[in-house]
Amino acid sequence: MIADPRSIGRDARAAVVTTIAFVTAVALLPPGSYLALILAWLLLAFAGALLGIGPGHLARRGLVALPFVVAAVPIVFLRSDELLWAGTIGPLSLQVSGAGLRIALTALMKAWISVQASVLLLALASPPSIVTALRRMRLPAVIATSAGLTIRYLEILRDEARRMLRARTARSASPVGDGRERIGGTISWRARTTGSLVGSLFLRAYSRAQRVEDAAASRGATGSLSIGTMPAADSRLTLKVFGVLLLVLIITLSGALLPRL
Amino acid sequence: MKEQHEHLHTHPGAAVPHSHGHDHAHEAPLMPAGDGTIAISHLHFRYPDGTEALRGMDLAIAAGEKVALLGPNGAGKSTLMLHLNGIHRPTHGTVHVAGMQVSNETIGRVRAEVGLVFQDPDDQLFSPTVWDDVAFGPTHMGLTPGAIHDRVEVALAAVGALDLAQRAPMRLSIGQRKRVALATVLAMNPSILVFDEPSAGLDPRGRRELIELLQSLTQTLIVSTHDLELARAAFPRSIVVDRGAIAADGATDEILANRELLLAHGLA
Amino acid sequence: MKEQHEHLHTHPGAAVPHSHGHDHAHEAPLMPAGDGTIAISHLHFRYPDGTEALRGMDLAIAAGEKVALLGPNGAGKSTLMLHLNGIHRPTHGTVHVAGMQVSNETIGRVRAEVGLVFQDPDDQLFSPTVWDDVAFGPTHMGLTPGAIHDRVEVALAAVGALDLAQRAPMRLSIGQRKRVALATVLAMNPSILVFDEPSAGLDPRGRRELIELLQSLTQTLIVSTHDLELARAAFPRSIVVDRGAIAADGATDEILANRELLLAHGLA
Amino acid sequence: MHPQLHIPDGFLSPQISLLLWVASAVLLGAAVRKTSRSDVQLNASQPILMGVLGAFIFAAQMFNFPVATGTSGHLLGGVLAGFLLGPWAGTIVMATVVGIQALLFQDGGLLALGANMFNMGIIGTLGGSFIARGIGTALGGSRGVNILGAGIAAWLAVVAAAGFTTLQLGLSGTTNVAVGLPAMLGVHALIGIGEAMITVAALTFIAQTAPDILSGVASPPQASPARRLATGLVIAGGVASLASLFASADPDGLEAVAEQLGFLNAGVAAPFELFPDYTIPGLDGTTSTIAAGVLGIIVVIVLLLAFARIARSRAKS
Ligand SMILES: Nc1ncnc2c1ncn2[C@@H]1O[C@H](COP(=O)(O)OP(=O)(O)OP(=O)(O)O)[C@@H](O)[C@H]1O
Ligand SMILES: Nc1ncnc2c1ncn2[C@@H]1O[C@H](COP(=O)(O)OP(=O)(O)OP(=O)(O)O)[C@@H](O)[C@H]1O
Ligand SMILES: [Mg+2]
Ligand SMILES: [Mg+2]
Repeated sequence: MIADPRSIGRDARAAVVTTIAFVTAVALLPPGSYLALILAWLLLAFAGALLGIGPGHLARRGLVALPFVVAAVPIVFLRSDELLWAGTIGPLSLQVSGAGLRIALTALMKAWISVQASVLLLALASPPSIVTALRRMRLPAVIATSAGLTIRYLEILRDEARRMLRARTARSASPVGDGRERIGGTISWRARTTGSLVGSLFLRAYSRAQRVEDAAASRGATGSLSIGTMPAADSRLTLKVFGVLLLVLIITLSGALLPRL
Repeated sequence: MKEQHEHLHTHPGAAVPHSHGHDHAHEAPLMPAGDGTIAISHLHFRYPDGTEALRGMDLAIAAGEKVALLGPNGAGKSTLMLHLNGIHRPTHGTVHVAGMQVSNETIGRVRAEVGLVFQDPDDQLFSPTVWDDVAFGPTHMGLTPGAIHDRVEVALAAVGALDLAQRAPMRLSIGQRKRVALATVLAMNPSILVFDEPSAGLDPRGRRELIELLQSLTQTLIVSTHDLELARAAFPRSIVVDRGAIAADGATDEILANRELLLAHGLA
Repeated sequence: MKEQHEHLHTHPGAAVPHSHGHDHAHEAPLMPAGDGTIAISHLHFRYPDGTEALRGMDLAIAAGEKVALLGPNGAGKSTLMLHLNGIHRPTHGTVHVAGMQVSNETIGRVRAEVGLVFQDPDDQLFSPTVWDDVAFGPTHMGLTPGAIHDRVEVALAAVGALDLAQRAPMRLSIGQRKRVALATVLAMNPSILVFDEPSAGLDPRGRRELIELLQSLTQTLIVSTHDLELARAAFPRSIVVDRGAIAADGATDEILANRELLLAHGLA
Repeated sequence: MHPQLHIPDGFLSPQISLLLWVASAVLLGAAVRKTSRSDVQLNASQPILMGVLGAFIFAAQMFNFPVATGTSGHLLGGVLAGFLLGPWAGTIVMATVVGIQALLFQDGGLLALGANMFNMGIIGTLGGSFIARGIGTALGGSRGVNILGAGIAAWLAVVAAAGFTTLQLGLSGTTNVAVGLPAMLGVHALIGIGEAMITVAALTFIAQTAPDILSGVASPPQASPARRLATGLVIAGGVASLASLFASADPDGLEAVAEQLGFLNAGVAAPFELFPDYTIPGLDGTTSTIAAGVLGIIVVIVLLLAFARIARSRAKS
């Protein structure tokens, strides 16, 4: 026997709200709240463990935000308060500001923790159920439907793009023999090629959209299109909201009460 | 890959679903309601860009007939099929489906009678789960949730894909997606099934299983294909289309034996 | 539609272009320079997601041999083909092409030796005109405009598509697009041609013409296909691939006569 | 893609994040109203086309080409989406793409999503499209000229998105605007060339192979160039006032900026300056920075206008 359709996909509202609340609470912590941030991470790791995701895996996934550190590095050297160190390296005269260091480190930790929170959200709720949850939370139907279809066709179009790139690579050879002019062609030629790839992909996507439209029409869809069944409302939503409030309270209070460095 | 091959054997018949013991008190969801006939006369169609895709077609198909549409690339097969469902409308001529002339008034009922399966299953499967996708048609028909549930279940069982109900269509193999695409139209309980090139891209085993599935269906069946062996195996009648007109119409065996005809229309 | 069919007959041979009277003073653009051999040993390949697509393959193909790759969906045929061009690199084992081990140092020359034609011509044809598309490979190789012009012309003539030169690839029929896709690699003058499922989607006439074209090529030819009749018609040698390994390798007639083997590997 | 433009959570102050969420939501709401009034005639129904083209934008961002060592041409796609779908539908598509990047790929934060949608979806697409249309119409509105306008707008959109990103970070106190802005603008002036080249090439390709689709999709309702450019000015002005809103919303950030600017005066010379030290003499530090920003926007638009005039008189003679 098969499950009732209405039980397919859970009401993801609680998961979405929790994630946003958690991320916001973390963002509100003032610079230097390392202890509060560690506490927030422990809460997260605990939730991860409940979902069967190890803290190591989570921590690694969190590293995707790291490249952005470039944006926060200058502040370490460019603030003049709380001078920790000053000296010269080669031709550069550098100074390290304690306040700058604190801002950069806090931003990094927040980014690292927040990414892990969205990783957990994905473990809790499938992308389509997140879209449904957002629809329940008054996301306009146009956006919800187009987001749902974007998610649906994402992999298909990326796969088409990948195959096109592959075909381009396969013909990117170097010459055998003489009479060579400029290997790889000129920059504007390369740009034209890339633009053509993008253009071709657009035309393929466009005609696919038309076929999807036909397929939906032939099954009786008219005008507006609602895709996917709404899962049953979560009966314990209120309870969960209280849980979320508690979570936010813990993080915020710990930010205020725990010593900052 | 494994599963799909096994399932087709355990659930071979679309019209005789053997799971869930449907009795007569229950609506038998996959017994078509309409009369399953098709009548086309003087059908002309021109695409907006001026291409004359159909140039005067006359055609009558009886309920329950199984017809293969043969013909070279660009002959007009897909264009014809899109008329059966009212997606294209004749420039001249008329199309009658299940006794109704296709028009703005009848379009809703016509679409309930004709199940159109596209060549690329990804065009047809656009919902987050297989269940949602199969439920899409019945939902638009305004059925009650209970009836929708029954329809979906029986349709999925008919193609041997019940266990895929909660999967995302994008994670399925080609063979599985082809089967689910079929279920999406079976769930609408059509009296006429129209498939565009169902065998393209399948490996020899998948193709054999498709033939068995086609043989087991009881609805009126119109299938376009370049696969002459498929036509021979599952369709008693064949229609050769070329340049927007019907070039031949008769018993499949006779048509496939007529080498001259085949050569003239790019079929050999 | 019409044109394409006629051209193939008037320009049957890819290796013996008869247009433009190339003499010896002129570089003969479509006579391959490399030695056309392939040697693969202990080839293992794992996709980043962990799928073990190839699990120890050994294979030797002599210059000018014509080999069909058979096997069920997901066997690893396409994955193997992508190694011949260095798009995938072995997890273990080695691939030698035209006497060179595929590596970062040799990759440019390897790609000049191996012409890879993908299943879907739309992946391969991305330029605004057919001419531009065929010129892509030679341009990337840094040839002079004169040499590029010659290469393109001879390659298009070889597949009977000279008159399509200024058309947009997107606007061509499937059969025409398949031919142009082939020309795009012929223009690079490779000693080895690798085709992934060339017959999919072609009507019977297009398929027959493809077979004639394949028969007329003199380069080393490796073609994956689900079309056993195609294998029989154009390839003296066949290799059956299943689950990332070679299940059989021998004369095509013998392999296709072995019903047990075919059944075991989804080919019947 | 553009990792520098997808701000993760933690780098923006909550006030700035919230403000940009509100700004994005309001503008997206307007876009939804505009598109449901169907000001754009499309063959496929809006949500289906928008959804599939959203996936297209994702995939198109995978295409690159080497420009110089270490740099490659890449696509963000905002102006392209705006050109193909119309500014409003294009904005929804881009905002959706940015949202999905955050949710599914952790590319950019959730709280920072408002800012990311604003920078890439609204500045990049809505602003970019209006500028493209303004330039196109001003130059006579032929197809080639429209595409050229899209190219210029694509470059501007990337540079503007980078500028706004830096400004937001600066106002949040996590980066040093004086150093960061020139660096980000400099890098993205280069990256933007890739964006512009690909956008022009893609549109040219589509115009050549499928003129029917392009005319069905991308014929803007006729409006006077003056009105188009006025729209551009209004957007720029709106953006500038938003910037000052952030300023008043985050005095700490302001302080930080001021501090940095003071520091700048003390010795570090910015490698690239629109105004000396990014200040205007006679005004105090912060007000002067913002005023300089607004002035910068106006200068760019005036230059464009002049360029348009010259090009048009050339075309006539
Ligand atoms: N959207 C369209 N606009 C203009 N012409 C079209 C369109 N779709 C198809 N055509 C043209 O109409 C004719 C019939 O095309 P159709 O797709 O019906 O052929 P087909 O028999 O299905 O071919 P195939 O076997 O290749 O699928 C062809 O000449 C084709 O180029
Ligand atoms: N990009 C990828 N990432 C992970 N796994 C892949 C990828 N591409 C293919 N595979 C897997 O590798 C195996 C071999 O696939 P491959 O495409 O080589 O098969 P094939 O023999 O070409 O099949 P077909 O006849 O369907 O084209 C399959 O299990 C497939 O699912
Ligand atoms: Mg067709
Ligand atoms: Mg393959």
